Amino acid sequence: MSKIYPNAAAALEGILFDGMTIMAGGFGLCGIPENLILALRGSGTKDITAISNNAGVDDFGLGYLLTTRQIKKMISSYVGENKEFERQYLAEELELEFNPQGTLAERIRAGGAGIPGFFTKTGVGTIIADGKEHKDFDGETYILETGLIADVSIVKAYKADTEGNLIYRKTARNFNPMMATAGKVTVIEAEEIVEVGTLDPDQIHTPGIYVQRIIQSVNLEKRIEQRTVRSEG
Amino acid sequence: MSKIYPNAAAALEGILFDGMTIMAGGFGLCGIPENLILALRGSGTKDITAISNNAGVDDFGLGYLLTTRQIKKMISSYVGENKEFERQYLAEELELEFNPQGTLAERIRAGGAGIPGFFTKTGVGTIIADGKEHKDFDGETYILETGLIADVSIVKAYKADTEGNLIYRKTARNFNPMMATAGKVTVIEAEEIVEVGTLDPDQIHTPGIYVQRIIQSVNLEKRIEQRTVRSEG
Amino acid sequence: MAWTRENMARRAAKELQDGYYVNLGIGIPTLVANFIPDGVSVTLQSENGMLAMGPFPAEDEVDADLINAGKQTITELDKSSYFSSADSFAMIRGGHIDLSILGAMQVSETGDLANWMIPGKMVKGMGGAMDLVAGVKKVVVIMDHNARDGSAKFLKNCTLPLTGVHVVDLIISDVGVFKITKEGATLIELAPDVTVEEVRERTEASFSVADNLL
Amino acid sequence: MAWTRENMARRAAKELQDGYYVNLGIGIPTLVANFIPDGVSVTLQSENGMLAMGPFPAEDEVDADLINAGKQTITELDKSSYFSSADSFAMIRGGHIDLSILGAMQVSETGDLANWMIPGKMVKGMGGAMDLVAGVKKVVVIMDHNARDGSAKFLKNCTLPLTGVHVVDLIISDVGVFKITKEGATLIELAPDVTVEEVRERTEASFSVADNLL
Repeated sequence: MSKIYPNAAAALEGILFDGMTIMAGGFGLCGIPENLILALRGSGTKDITAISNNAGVDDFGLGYLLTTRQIKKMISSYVGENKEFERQYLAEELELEFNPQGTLAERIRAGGAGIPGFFTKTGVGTIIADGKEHKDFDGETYILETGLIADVSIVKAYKADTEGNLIYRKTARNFNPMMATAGKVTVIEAEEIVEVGTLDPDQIHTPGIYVQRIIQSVNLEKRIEQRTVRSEG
Repeated sequence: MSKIYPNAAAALEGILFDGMTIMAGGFGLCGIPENLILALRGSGTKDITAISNNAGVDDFGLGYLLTTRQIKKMISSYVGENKEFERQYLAEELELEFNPQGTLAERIRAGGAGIPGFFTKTGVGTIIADGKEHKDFDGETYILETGLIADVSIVKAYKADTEGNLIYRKTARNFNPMMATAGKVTVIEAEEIVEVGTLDPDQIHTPGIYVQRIIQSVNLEKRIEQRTVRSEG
Repeated sequence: MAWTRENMARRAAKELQDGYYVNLGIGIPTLVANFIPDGVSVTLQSENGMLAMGPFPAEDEVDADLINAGKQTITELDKSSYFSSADSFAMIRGGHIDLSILGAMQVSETGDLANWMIPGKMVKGMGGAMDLVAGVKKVVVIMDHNARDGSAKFLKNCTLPLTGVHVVDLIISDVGVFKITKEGATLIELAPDVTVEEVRERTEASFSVADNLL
Repeated sequence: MAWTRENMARRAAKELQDGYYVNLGIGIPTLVANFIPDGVSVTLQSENGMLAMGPFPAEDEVDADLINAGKQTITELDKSSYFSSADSFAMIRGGHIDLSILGAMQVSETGDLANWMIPGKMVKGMGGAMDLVAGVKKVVVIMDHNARDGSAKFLKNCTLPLTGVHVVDLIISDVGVFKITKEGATLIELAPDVTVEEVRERTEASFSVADNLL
């Protein structure tokens, strides 16, 4: 049973449906599954709940799916870079659930780990805590947050072997590893697909058990949002 | 501020006290901090609560500290290899708290991650659930387990750089990474101490922030409990 | 003629499907790895932090840093990966393992399992068993149908402390195979020359019998 | 003469101690890295999954896979490590970061912080700010003492949605430095030529004044 698919569209075939929940890896435009996002746009799947730390920019990343109005709801921690997002939200055309970034990361990790709920200090006393269970541990107050899972997770890796063992590169790791564990089906795009035995077993970031489908990334743009350089000399 | 100490006794100086809680890494006798356990025996510290998946064997590992009666209480998942343990326990000379192995691992991970409690299915309907809060999520019942931290964690690594970035080797990783995060002071013994820049930043298992003190392991026995080999030919 | 341990392991191996991720308990379950059907590729997980366990090592391959959950020396494969115990049980608890095969002291007719403790007698601990039965998608028990004193192990209710409630999906004992669902237990296979009547005599649990055995 | 942004960053840098692990927010806090005292070695954490951030890259070092939490391209150091966002916030939430320096829209006299949302106006999100103020051992705010319209930002109670309650330990504004403890807020330093009286006029919060400033 090979996990390798010929292209992004093929890798998403049979697992998409209107109203589904999709997790998409990346932080800003760093480490996003560019090919799979494009294929998702091409699929025309509608009413998506997208779980992603950010919402891309107007003309890249998840911004594509906002432009086409395929996203019904976003669960994110920060969407400040996307004007179309702001417009749709203020016009009440888009639902939005803000999660503190660490809470979002942990909710996804919990979902993949079979933990339906955990307590955190983050957000206590803020609007994030509204309606959530409060509980004291050792005299300090915490709120209950729940685990998140997705129908499909789309994840960007640096290297994948044919069993689905993954390695990420630098800060392109970000939300990708947890999302790989929290998808009922997890689809990977990798910059390089290698034979099993190529990667050091001590150095696998995501074991192959979490990975159902893999494609080779093509034509990656890897767009940079804030190109900052130091002045020489 | 160097994190490198000359030997195990020096690395434990000033951080031990009677009645303290200590986490010790390892699974069975695999990946245990041999040098630090010996130094702990040498320190004479008493009434220790030891959090460790296993309790060593009669004459090795944490078994040393049972023989000297330095341990008041164990929090473990399996202690079947240790006769002295069983004797002390049945004679009510030793307190024992059994945790399911995955619950124990997650409690330690939670402690290090600032999560005071999480819900799990593990143990529901068993004596493990007695007295614990039960809660339903999506029609299924879970129990609340709490995070664990230790006054000192003693951890065995394969390689450490001088900043405390760690790499573990094969299944000697086991409980060591979580315990490294859950000690108020975390002391490492490493088979090899290398200069910073030697380890690949993409391949660090435990970032140096979790590590306060490091020693070089000496005279490691690496005892094997079940030496199983396949018959040749 | 009741099944031998090897027969039971061989029968359990039929539960393996191509692509499965499987956790095998200590004892007879370990033998199942020897009977994986041709054309079926499974990946063995060891809860101490390894995916894709290989066979026992040759003498010169023995590595103290490479053991399974039974503390036995093993080897790695090309597709292997290592991870922490927290990550290992996240994998188990999160429902990512397809099948767990383990031993039992007692099983109830509703799938309750007792396999870790005899009060006042044994102080060993549950290890990862409670996590496995709570988290793994399908749980298969291999056990002798009766205890050494002849008493039933497949019971209306377990009398020993439980490992999990409603967790066992299949029992493979030396007399046959029982499937357990929400509707109850069903005897679905018999060992050669064993009769339904004999199974009833040696069993306390209520169970129905599959049509093909009547 | 009120402090400039650079003055404030320089003052904040005095809070850094040798061996500290520090998270710097976007904006003025980023400048603090330029004023780390001699002999003090600190390690900068970036919540998108990196420990030991290096400076901005040279032109030919720019790497799209290597950015900080402000989405700026950066570099790595010999001691750097990368990890997932879950591991990054485990580090933050678990109290392993010594110091966080960040900006604010409002701070209350009891240390409540508002820095993420203006209702009906801005839809950006809190990013990692709520996690940082809840988890980091010491939280330092750098902010202009007053808003552009002259209104006070150091208040009895914040009017904007909160980022955290009782979380700010120190405020460094262009007029001086306030320490906040359970006992209340204290003005502990003044910018050159700024008087206590002037600070009182520009502040809504109650605060006491350190003896050496009277």
